[in-house]
Amino acid sequence: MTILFSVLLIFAVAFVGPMAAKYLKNYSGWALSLVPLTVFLWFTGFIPEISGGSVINESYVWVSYLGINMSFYLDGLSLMFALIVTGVGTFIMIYGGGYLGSDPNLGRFYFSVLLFMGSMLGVVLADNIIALFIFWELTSISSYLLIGYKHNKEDSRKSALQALLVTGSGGLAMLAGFILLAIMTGTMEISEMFTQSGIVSEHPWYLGMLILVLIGAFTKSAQFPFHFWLPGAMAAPTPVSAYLHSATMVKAGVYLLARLSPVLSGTIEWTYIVTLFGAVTMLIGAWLALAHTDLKKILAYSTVMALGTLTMLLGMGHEYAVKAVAVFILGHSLYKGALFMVAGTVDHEAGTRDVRFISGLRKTMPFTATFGCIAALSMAGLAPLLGFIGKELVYEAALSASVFPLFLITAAVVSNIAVVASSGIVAIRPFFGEYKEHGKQVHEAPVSMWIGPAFLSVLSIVFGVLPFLIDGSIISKAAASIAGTPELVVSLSLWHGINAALILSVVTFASGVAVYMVWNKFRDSKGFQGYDRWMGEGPKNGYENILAGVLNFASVQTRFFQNGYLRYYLLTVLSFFVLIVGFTLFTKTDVSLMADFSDISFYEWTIALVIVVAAFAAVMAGSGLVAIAALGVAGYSISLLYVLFSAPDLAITQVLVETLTVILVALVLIHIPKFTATTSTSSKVRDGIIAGAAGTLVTLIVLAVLTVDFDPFMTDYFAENSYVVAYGRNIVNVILVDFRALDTFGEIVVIGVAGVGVYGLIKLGKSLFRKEEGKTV
Amino acid sequence: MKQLITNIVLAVIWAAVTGTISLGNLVIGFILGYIVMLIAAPAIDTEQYTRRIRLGVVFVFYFIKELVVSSLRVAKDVIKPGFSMQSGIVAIPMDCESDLEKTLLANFISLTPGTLSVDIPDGGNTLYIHAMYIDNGDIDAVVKEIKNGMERHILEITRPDYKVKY
Amino acid sequence: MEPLLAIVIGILVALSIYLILRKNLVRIVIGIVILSNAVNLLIFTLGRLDRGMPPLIPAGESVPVEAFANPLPQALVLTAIVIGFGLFAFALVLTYRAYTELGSVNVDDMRVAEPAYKGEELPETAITQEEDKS
Amino acid sequence: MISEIIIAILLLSGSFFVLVAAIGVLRLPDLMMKMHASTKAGTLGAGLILVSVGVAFDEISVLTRVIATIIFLLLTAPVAAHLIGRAAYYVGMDFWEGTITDELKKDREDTAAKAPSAKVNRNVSES
Amino acid sequence: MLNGDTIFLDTVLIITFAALSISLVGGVIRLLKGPSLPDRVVALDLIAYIVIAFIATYSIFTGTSDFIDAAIVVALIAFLGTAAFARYVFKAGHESTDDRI
Amino acid sequence: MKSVILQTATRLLFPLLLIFSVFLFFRGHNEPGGGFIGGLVGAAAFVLFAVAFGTEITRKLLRMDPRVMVGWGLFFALLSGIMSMMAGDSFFTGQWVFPILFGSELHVGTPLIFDIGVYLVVVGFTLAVIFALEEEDN
Amino acid sequence: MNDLLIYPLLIPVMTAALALIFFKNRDFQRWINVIGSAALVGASALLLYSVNNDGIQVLQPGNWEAPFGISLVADLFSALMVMITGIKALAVSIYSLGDMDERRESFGFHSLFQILIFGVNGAFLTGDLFNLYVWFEVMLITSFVLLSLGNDKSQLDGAVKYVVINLFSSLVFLSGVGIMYGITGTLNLAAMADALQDTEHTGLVITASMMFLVSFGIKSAVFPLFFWLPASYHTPPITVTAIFGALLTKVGVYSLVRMFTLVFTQDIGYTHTILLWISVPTMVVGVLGAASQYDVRKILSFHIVSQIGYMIMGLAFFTKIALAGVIYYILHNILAKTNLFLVAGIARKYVGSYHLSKLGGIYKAYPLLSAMFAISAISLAGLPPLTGFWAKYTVIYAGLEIGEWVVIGFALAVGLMTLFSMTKIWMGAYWSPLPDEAPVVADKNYKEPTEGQKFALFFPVILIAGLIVILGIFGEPFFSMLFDAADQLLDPSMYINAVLNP
Ligand code: NA
Ligand code: NA
Repeated sequence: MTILFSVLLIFAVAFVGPMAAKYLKNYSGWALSLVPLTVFLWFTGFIPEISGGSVINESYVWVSYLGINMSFYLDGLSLMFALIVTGVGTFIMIYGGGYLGSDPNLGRFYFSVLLFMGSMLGVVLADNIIALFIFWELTSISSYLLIGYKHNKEDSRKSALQALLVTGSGGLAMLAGFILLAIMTGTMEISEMFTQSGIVSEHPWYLGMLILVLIGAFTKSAQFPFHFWLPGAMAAPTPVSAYLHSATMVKAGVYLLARLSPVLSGTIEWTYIVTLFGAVTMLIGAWLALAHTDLKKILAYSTVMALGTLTMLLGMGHEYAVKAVAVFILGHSLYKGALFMVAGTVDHEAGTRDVRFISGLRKTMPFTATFGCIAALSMAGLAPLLGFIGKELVYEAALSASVFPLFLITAAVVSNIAVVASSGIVAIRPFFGEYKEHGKQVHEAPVSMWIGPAFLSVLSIVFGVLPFLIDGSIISKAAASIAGTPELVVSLSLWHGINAALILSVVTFASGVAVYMVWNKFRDSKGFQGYDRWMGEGPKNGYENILAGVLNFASVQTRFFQNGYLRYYLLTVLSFFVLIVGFTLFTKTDVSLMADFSDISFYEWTIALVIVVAAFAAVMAGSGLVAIAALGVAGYSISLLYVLFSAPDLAITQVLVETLTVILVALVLIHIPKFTATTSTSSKVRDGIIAGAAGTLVTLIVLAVLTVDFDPFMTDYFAENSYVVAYGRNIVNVILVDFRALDTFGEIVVIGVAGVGVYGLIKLGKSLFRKEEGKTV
Repeated sequence: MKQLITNIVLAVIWAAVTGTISLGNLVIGFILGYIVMLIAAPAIDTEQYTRRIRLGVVFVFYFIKELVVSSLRVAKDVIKPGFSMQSGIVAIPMDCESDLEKTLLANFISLTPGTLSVDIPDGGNTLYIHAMYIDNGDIDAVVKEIKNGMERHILEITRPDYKVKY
Repeated sequence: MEPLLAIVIGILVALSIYLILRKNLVRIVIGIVILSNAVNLLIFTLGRLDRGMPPLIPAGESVPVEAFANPLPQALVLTAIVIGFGLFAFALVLTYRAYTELGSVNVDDMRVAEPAYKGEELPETAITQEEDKS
Repeated sequence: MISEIIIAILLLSGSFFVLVAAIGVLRLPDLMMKMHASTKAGTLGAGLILVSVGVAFDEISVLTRVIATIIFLLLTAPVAAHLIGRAAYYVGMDFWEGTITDELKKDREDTAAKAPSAKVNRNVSES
Repeated sequence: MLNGDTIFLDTVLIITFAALSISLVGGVIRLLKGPSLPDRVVALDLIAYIVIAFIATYSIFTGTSDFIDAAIVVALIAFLGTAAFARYVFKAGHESTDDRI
Repeated sequence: MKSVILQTATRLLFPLLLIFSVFLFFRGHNEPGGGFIGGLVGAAAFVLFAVAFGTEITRKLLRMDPRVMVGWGLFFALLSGIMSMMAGDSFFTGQWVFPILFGSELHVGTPLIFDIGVYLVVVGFTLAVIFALEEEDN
Repeated sequence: MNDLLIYPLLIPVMTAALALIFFKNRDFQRWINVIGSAALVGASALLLYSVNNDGIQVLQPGNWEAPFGISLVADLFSALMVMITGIKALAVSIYSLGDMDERRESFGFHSLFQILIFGVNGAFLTGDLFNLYVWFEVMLITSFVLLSLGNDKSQLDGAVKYVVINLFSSLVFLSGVGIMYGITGTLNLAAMADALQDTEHTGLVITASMMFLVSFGIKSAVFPLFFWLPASYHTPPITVTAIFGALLTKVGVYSLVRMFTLVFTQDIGYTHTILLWISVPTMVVGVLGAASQYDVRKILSFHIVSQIGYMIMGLAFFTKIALAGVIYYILHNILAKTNLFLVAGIARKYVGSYHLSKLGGIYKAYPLLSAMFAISAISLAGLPPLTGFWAKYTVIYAGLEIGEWVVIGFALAVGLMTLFSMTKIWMGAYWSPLPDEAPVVADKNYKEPTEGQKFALFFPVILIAGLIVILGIFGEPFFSMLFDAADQLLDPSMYINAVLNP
């Protein structure tokens, strides 16, 4: 197996998913889980190698002309993520099979979720920055399908669109950033960029590129002010949320920051922007969680808080921070994955996710309750769980922050207080207390729905109690990858002695419990709802207003440009013609009116005059027939002109065509009554100005071209070959049927089609033809 | 037989317009004439061709005389200021019977200055002409002049046994 | 002569464009005919003009013995005239059909393919169609 | 030289008649009168000039083509005049004050009195 | 610039061109003045004859007979246009008799 | 618009126009004329006939749907090119034979076939348009 | 001499001529249309193969040497365009078997279709400016007829706008041809380019170039010349819209690219800046137009405009990668746009409307169709890894490389809006439940398409979707051609030598 194969395998299985759902029914989840499991196990095989300090490169030329390879880079960071993606993914498949077991669209769920899994795996493994982007966008597409899974509901469709547009816009910005980065570094391989961080940070494009990349990361990882899409995405079925919003998609942004940290970080810009956005997101997310009673909303906002924390840590970038990132990512994936699944199970069994209406479920749902509580404890950061270690590291990192240390510490503590309260709300509220009767009889969920939480929450304990299992093997290497150093010693332990971090933890827990106690009271308070409106709904309303504004502008401008009136279209086209040709003529050439009229005989003047006057008569004519009579005169005069200037064939053709024109117009106008439209004088003047300008331009251009020393060099060739080779004395005709026969062929095709077309236009209309005799308009 | 003559006439016309009177060209003209007759067969009454040729030869001098003389009169009236003539639409009862005769009459009347064929309603036997000069308001004189002049000349050619009725 | 024709061409262009901006579709089509004549003259003129020497090789010769006018623009214009005529014939019949089916030759009234926008008021004469019929 | 004189006479007389036709079309008081001028004088004028071409070139190919042109003119000009005159007449063309008779109108009124249903043309009403 | 054979013929040709030019202008004036469509058609008809005459004169003037073909075509074809107009007038009725520019 | 005068004149003019169109067509290679001009004059003959006698009889005279005529015209024009290719030359390269007819050498070549195609298309086009419009009149 | 160049012209027009000659036989017409298109694909493939291996191919019909005769020239750009045209022709001709109605067929639909292809290929292959005009007119008249054939009210209304504006465009083009001839004395593009390399009349040439810009700008529907397109493209039957929708404007773009790489390169600072200025509002106005529509065909029509903006933008950048991107963009857009129209047509067959408010439930009921839409829409929206992504990526890369920040900013924003419009269709027609007043539900006479019809409708759609996926994922050989094509465009001497010094 290769890395590419592992990714492709998952994609391939995605296409088998619907069949699995159809034929394996209730076992389909279990069966399909074997795929991520296999990949997971395969990746665990790399642990010794990676922890031994080596990295694995795998590269296939994809589009060499664009410098795009399908290349993979496996180091501590990507390995950790690959394990999370496939590991959590395994349980999601099982859980999903149980949760959506009777849904007729289960097959499409498998397809989308496996597509997503493969994409996510690709994101975390890709070395080529464009390959990474491609996987990144695939996660957007597949998550769109997943969030919109219940597509009959308008809410689902809206949420899916919202997520797609927010992450999609970020993705596009990021693409620009990536391209700039690639141009700056001269490579598209991230692993080759590591050595160029100096060049990058001193490059004049640095800030622009950084902002573009950050927009991509921030939108994906739901950083303020883009955080609103994440709670919205809870419209997705729970297995989706559990996967996307705990372990995978939202972490993609964090992953990206971590991945590129060696290249981009270390500058003032990075530190300020990333740290601050992270910290603000952390604060806002944590406290927004308390404004809601929907289990999934609470978990979503606490996820926002976690993502903010991670971003903040990546902004700090120092050793503690980096360690904290690695641990926190793992810890969060474990407990949040479990908690989402638990929330889903509760919803599935109890029929509601509103914590106000559910309590005391521990008796009927003992497994679910147990694992949910363990996960919640980890989230609350209580020892001896992995969450505790993570939180301690966060505090340590904040304490040693180089910028705004005080603010960051405060923010971290305040956020974690809210998280402690939230943990209580999601774990204690539903399972403890009195059992509330509601319509539905509550049972324990089937094994497929609690095995995932079981594994994940137990792992939270295992890794918390025995951190050495992960620190040397994965965490330290992941942290080293983020720091951009080959080696970073991380020794994780539950007990660091009584230090500042521990004291803060105690304060946090105590305050958190207090907040939990008074939650019922302040949750619905005016102030707190106002906070929710400002911080939670505000950006969402902003998004909706922008969207509505754009759409409104779209229809206003469309109505303006595409207004349905041919005359307006023509006016625009002609004005553009006059402006652009005129501007070019006057700026690019020396316009001169040098003209020699001395060789013109009186009858030539007369003919010219007649042409102009007749055309003028055609313009002034009240009816089409009079216009055509005038046009006939102009046409005959033009043919006279052709005679005067040695073109008998042209003269004949002109006469024939002119005459047939008259016949056609007469035949047609017999049926069309005279129509005189009233036009305002101002529009006549306007049209006249445009017309006059166009005419003047054409005259000036022709005069200018006439000053060019013309070399009719082709003429001799035609003369020499016309009779000798082509046996024709009429050179014009020989050009028509021989030298340029292809033109003539095109010409007869044109008139042939015109004939067929006119015939069809008239005859085919007959069946629809409903002309009332004497009808007037 | 008449078809053959027609065909030969067409061949001669061909040679005339092409301007090369050679045996080869006449043969080509004959072949082409044949094809044209094939195409045009339903359309044309080929009987009339021989007469048309004779008409062309005999009639020409009479016509040119008429044309020049009356043209000069029109010229005079057009150039001198004011108009003193009397005009109007006059009915001419025709002795012409075939469409060709009628048409020839009508056309030559039109070509002769001072008179202009307006219509032969329903292809009947009355030709209405617009006469520019009805001298002294004498309509019958106009009719007589036509019948004795143009119609007589035409019918003499088209019918050897023709006698003037007026 | 060429400069005079340059002016003639310019005037024809101006007149045709004025016509193209009218409401009556018949006049628009006539404007296109005039424009097409102007463009033909333009090509003819820009190939430079010569009087009285058509590009014909005299009988008995194999190449022209005297100077002759530039034949290429003539061939081009001939092609353009024919093409223009084909297009004109179609445009004219389209005008006719538009009239018989839509009942008007006023282009301002033709709002079937692009019906009124929300809140837009069309003139009473406008021809519209119930939405999404086809 | 003689041929030159003949050519000159033909040209001058031809252009004279063309000019007469033009002045006639300009000056004469009603449509029928204008048509008298244009059809006859036009045919005659153009014909004379065409003959001068035949004389000038003195080639059989030119001569035959000139004759062909004249024949075509003679064939088509009266037909054209007839068509336009007839149409104009039936749609109610005004006559000038020197018109003293309209026998066609009289005859048609007589026929119409016998069979009142006949109506010649359809009037397309104006918008 | 004239290339007739002699000064005599050149003069005659100039006079001819002058007469034809004036006639052409006359025709155009009638075209403009109308007042009826048939009046304009007569003007068009006249102009066709003038064009024939012009082409013929120009042939003599340039000594090139190749233009005569154009004259033949005008002679043969122009009346078709008139016929079409006549037909229109016939159908359109009295309206066409007052068709001012 | 029935008119004895027009109809009778048409009987005379129709064959004249046709032969003249053939004349213009053949002459085109050496003098003014050619497939297009010849075709238009030929079409004019039928147009005149249709104006004088109506389309029904004119269609019978033509014996072919104008659109099919367009098809054949295109076919002939293409054929001239294909013949060049079969002769091993580039498309549309003139292929000539020089038969001697009544002592004069004729030049017969693929451009002539091409021009026949042009002629047919022009006639087909004009008549398709005129017939359709004329028939709309009834 | 290279006969391969003639077949892409000969095959369609011969097919058309036969279809006309036997126009009374409907089955013959239908099948010869498909057979002709299939043969065209083969001929195009041979041509592309030959150009890719042996370089620029030139044919002088009539054997008259350049610049005296007309040159047919196939460089890689041309050959690729001819190839894609063939593929599209085959797809649409098969589709038409399931969609086109008998009335339109009996009035020449199949021959018109082939003639349109003939015209398009002619425009791609000609090396002569006047000849290009002729090809444009062939396309124009054919598109006029196809657009109006059927005489539906809205068709006629749309056709009026289409015809008038496009006729004006043609005449501007023709004037430009006259002017270029008047300056250089030749019509052969290679000879013209050669003559203009050291011209003293740069200003005049640039002025003429603006006329071509206007003319081709109208044909390719750029701002502010695009109005005819959204005014008309939604009116004819969907098969016709599909033929037009992707192909015709691209001929305009092709011509712009050809002229502004081969002939008008005297003052790139001026001409290509103007192109750039045009491209941005084209992208923006087009995509906003799409955002404001609810008829699928109108949405797609406005998107044509928007996508043209990207192509013009790439041309304006005028670097190798940009031109490669432009070509990719054109090819991609032809595939994706064609398929979207075809899919919309199938959806209408099933659900009965093009309007989002009357559509719905397709995702649930017709998964295959949904997948086909999704592939095409994702591609059009420029999401990876399908063709649209590479097209957009390449052009954007080119822009960033030369530091056109603002323009690229707009391009990216427009990309987002494109995505939005595609989701709008997806949500309105596929995800949303079928509304009660859906036409087919209401129509008691509704008949499911027969199996044969279904095959004719789906086969081309699957074929094109397959191409979109394959070209997207296995792009390497394709890009090799694109970059060679861009090389040929950037170095006109290759073209000039191939034509003038064979
Ligand atoms: Na298009
Ligand atoms: Na809908």
